[in-house]
Amino acid sequence: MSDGAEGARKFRWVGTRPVRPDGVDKVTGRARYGADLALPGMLWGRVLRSPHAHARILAIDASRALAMEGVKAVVSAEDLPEIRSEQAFVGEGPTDFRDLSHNVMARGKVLYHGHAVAAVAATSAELAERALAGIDVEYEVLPAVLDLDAALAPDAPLLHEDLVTKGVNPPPQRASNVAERVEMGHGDVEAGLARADVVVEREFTTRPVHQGYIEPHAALAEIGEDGRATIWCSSQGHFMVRAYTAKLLGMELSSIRVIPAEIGGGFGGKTTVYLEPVATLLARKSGRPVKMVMSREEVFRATGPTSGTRIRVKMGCTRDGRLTGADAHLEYEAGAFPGSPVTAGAMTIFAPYDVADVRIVGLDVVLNTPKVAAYRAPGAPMAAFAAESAVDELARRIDLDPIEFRLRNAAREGVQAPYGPRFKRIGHVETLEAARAHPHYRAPLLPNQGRGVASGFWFNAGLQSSADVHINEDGSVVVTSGNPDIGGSRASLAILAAEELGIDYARVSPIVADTSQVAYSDLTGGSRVTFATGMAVVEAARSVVRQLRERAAAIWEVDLDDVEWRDGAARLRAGAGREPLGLAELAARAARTGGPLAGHASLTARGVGAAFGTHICDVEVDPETGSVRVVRYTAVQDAGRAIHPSYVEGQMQGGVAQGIGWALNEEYLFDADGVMQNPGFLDYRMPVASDLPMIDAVIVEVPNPGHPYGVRGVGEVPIVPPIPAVANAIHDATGVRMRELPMSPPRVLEALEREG
Amino acid sequence: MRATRYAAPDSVGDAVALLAGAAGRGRVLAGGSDLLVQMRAGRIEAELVVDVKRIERMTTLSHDARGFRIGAAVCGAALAEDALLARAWPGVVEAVQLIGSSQIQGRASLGGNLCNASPAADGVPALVTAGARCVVAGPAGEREVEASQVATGPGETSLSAGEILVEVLLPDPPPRCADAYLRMTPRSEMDIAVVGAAARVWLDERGRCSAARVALGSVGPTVREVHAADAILAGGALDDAALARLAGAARDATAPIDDLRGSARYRTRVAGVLARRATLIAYARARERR
Amino acid sequence: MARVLLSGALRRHAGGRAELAIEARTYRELLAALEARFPGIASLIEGRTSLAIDGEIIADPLLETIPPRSEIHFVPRVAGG
Amino acid sequence: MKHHVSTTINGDAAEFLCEPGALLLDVLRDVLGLIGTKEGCGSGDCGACSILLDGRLVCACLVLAAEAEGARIETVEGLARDGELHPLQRRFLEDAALQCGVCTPGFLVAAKALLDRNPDPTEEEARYWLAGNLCRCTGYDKIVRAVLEAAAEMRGEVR
Repeated sequence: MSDGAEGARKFRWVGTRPVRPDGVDKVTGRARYGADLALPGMLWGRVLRSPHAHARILAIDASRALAMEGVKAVVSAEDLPEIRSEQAFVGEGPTDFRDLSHNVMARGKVLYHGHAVAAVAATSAELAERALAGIDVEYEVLPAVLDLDAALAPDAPLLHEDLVTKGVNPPPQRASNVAERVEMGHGDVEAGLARADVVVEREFTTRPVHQGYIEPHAALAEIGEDGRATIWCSSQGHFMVRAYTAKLLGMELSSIRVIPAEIGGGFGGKTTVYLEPVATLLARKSGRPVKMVMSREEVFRATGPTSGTRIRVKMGCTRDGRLTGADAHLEYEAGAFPGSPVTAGAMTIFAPYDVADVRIVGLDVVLNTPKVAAYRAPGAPMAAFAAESAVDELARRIDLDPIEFRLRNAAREGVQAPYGPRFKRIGHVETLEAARAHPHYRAPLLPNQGRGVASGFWFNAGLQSSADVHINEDGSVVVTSGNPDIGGSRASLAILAAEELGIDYARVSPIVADTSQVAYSDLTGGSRVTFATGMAVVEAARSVVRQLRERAAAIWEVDLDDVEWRDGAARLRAGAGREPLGLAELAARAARTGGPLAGHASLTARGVGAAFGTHICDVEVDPETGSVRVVRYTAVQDAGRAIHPSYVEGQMQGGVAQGIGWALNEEYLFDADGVMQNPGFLDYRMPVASDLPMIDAVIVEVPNPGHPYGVRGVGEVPIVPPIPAVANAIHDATGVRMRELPMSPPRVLEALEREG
Repeated sequence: MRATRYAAPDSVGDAVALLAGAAGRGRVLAGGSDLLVQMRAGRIEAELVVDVKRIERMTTLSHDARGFRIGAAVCGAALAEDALLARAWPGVVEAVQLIGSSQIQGRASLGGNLCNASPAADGVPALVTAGARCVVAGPAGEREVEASQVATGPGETSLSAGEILVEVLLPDPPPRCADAYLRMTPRSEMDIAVVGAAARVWLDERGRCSAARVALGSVGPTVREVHAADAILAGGALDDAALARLAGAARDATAPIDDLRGSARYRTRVAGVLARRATLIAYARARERR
Repeated sequence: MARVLLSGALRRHAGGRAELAIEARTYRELLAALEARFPGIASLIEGRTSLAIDGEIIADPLLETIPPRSEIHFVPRVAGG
Repeated sequence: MKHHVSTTINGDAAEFLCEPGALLLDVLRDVLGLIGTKEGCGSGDCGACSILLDGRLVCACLVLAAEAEGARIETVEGLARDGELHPLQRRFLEDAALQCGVCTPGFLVAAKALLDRNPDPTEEEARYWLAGNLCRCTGYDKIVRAVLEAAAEMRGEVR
């Protein structure tokens, strides 16, 4: 039994590093990902994508394609029901189903280069590809809106004639490209800034970047003559896929079964649908299973990057380093449809700090680029780039150590967050102190080297999870959940079950079940699986323990209260007189003592624990070419309680690598017509193994009182600090403040010449 | 990806005949790391693919009194494993090793690098400073051509339709002479050169620079040699002043474009930096060969 | 009595008031009371914000009870990655 | 006109018919059912389709299937022998050197090719050799450690 969060109880499995149960399949090539599935009689689907960034669709004629060899079906928006604008909260966040439908298949207008216009199913991938040329689409090309200034201009071409800015009171009369205005904060920011001895006011810009998962989107759909569909796909949540596909196709949830393949990375980019509704539509129209796999180029052009941004911050502090006021104005590019993460950016930008007078205003701006999707702590890394750079500049202006400055302002329990509520127990102070105490922070630097520090915050999510714990007749255990396992969550869930039941981890088999085999579960994302699904597993396991105690009490003919479950066996509290009854013995007698032993839990997870990280980054800058090399990196993060430390470290190291790529070399390059110039892994430069040093992941544990084991989400915090940590390190090495991403060699050299 | 015919002849003669039969719609496949990428992307259509990797002469690296004879289809990994070549031409070998990842090194060839004629080709600047020559075979027989004369512009070569680049010839370097190659790429691997610089330095008995060649990649439609390098460096001490003049000459030799990998202004500036650095490395290597 | 703190659009909808004292034992009573005083405000809250009671953020507060003297905030709902 | 290709895959004889333009990656996966080799980009830039062709580490997406005639192909499915995982496979599991796992087959084949050539690589040598294999989940730290530890084990220096 767990003693809650604070006690120093010795765990048998929690905190150890066992091998993940699904590992052997993944290292032998047997694990099946989205593109690894096939069915007899299967057709291949390909998507026709818009050659224009902004155009009206006048006509779609597929007759030529339908006459081509091997072609069995062609679909377009006409095959999808018209959906009125409806804001919905399925799982993760706000989703407008009309926009989702129009993004999956353009209706009336194409809104970005690569936007899906039609799709064809044929007997081979080559024939399907060739048949795309047989679909004739008549466009009326419109002027494209490709950057924030163009989108915000008073006379800007409108993407959506009916888009009136939300969050403005009274609502504006005219439509515009601003989908929403958010505002939050407390106190009087003008007064706060007036009290400051030192004020820094800066503007930062960042570019769209992609999640960069190595597995392209893939789906296989089959629909029977009874109208019942089965979809195999790799996604971050198959219940989300079922809900979105049912909504877009006007089908009953009960007539769609989604079976999760292994997922080759998502980072938020697979928390929506692109192919699944189209494959199902093609399967229905052709009467045959249809497989669709995106090319890497399609993944870049047509699946969500995260927002390019422009952020202005103004922060002031007293001479002794106390923040008095913080003001921010955020403009986030949403791409073709409303829905940038500007709200989360606004909520997180000053969250690490205790600022009495704070105001954040944010704009969600549509433009003719791909619709953004969630990318790990969506909206937060760009905001941290601005705020943590400004904090670094303030600290230097008053000659105060950057960690000391942050400690004097660190948010802690009881401090009011910029987005309103007071923080419960959080660990920002502890991560700062651990970073300051780390040998890295005092290590000597070589010429042209510099050291940067930054902190990061994320709320983490709870949402709904379900889990079952079944006891097999031999006492081995099956743990069933509805969350795809991307980062080793099967191992964490098995650890929690083994800990609760007091049995060997190796006797627990964690299974990711499909939508027909487990109760509803929100998707894998928002750093929630070990927290929320872990909570469901613990609750389900505890219900099994109760049943085991009841069975033992019945066998011993004693009161339930006299029986305790400890170290994998029912034991009589009174001690003598009864041999303990282990799990295997009770399981063997299950039939005779009441039937199979099985526990279930379905819950909306409460008590979410927010988390913080503080990173230290050393860079070496080549003053003659501007190239920046990360030579040392330490990431400190509060995990509350690390269930499987290797996979907590893995989340931290992976988040750091993505943050460094975003900081140094990753960006969407568009030409004047809104066509992406670098839709491939050669010119979209993600970090390779030789670009990075070892990443020292230091886990701090400030247990979250809201979770039986003190768990806090760990997946998203680590991507927030790296961009400012790298930028602050470049400043420390060169004296130059970089305020534009990516900090590529040409940009750094230009800045060195300008200011160095 | 459409290629209606694939053939793998085992002699240069058969390969030439096959190409002639395809009347300009045939392509030579050596490593394929450029060709197949462009065919998949639809930038190149090939009705016939002639795989030359079963032709002994094109997949052999040999050395004799006249120097090195490198089969045009020998892959970069094999070149790097040849100790004799690596000692004689460190610059050429390090340039080849920079062409793509380990996986690409298992396929990409010098012949492919030359004939793909990318302005950013990593192999070519070092071949130019090495004075490498190529053996080209065609319907009219075989001829030799300077490595610098193979590419004539982005994606264009001086080879006529039906000709195949069979071998690359490298002489044995004289004593007290060494080469080096550097490139500027945002990533440490898996990248296309934003600027490439090869340098070769000869020293006299007293260790003073007696001759030099410097060639730049990615700063013009084809490799740009810095002809003033010899005059600037030969006979003098390789001091900062001379190296500064060399950097200036290198900048003057560039005619770069702005593209998604770098701006013209950035390429010009970095060309000077890399020319100087490559020269210093070549000089240091040459001094080790006293 | 609950202390309800408003900011941004909600504060403006409530005529600029940053803090209100509302008598409510449940979330639904709270919402009704707010709607009565500031018509239209419920549409900005329901389904679009999470309820924060003394720092704990509750995404679906329909059946939530409001302890006396608790501090209430309405927090925008955001998606994770 | 289809080509009849006879080749050797993971020590076993294998035959298949393929179009002249067919890629070895697609034949391995869709014809021969060896789905362990993955496609991440189709342009030789991610390494997820790494295989050994006559001992050389290559990207299967940049090899024509017809080129496999008479060749010796090794894929991830051939690493484990007689029910025993290869030390690299075991180390990747024990060191949590994978998360989503889609890049893992490519990394294992590339690491095997490295250790075949260089049984005692430095961290830097391993990182530069493995630079052709992209991973987005791990940040490479645990992958490089697992390769170096497997190398030590294979040299008999540990365990």
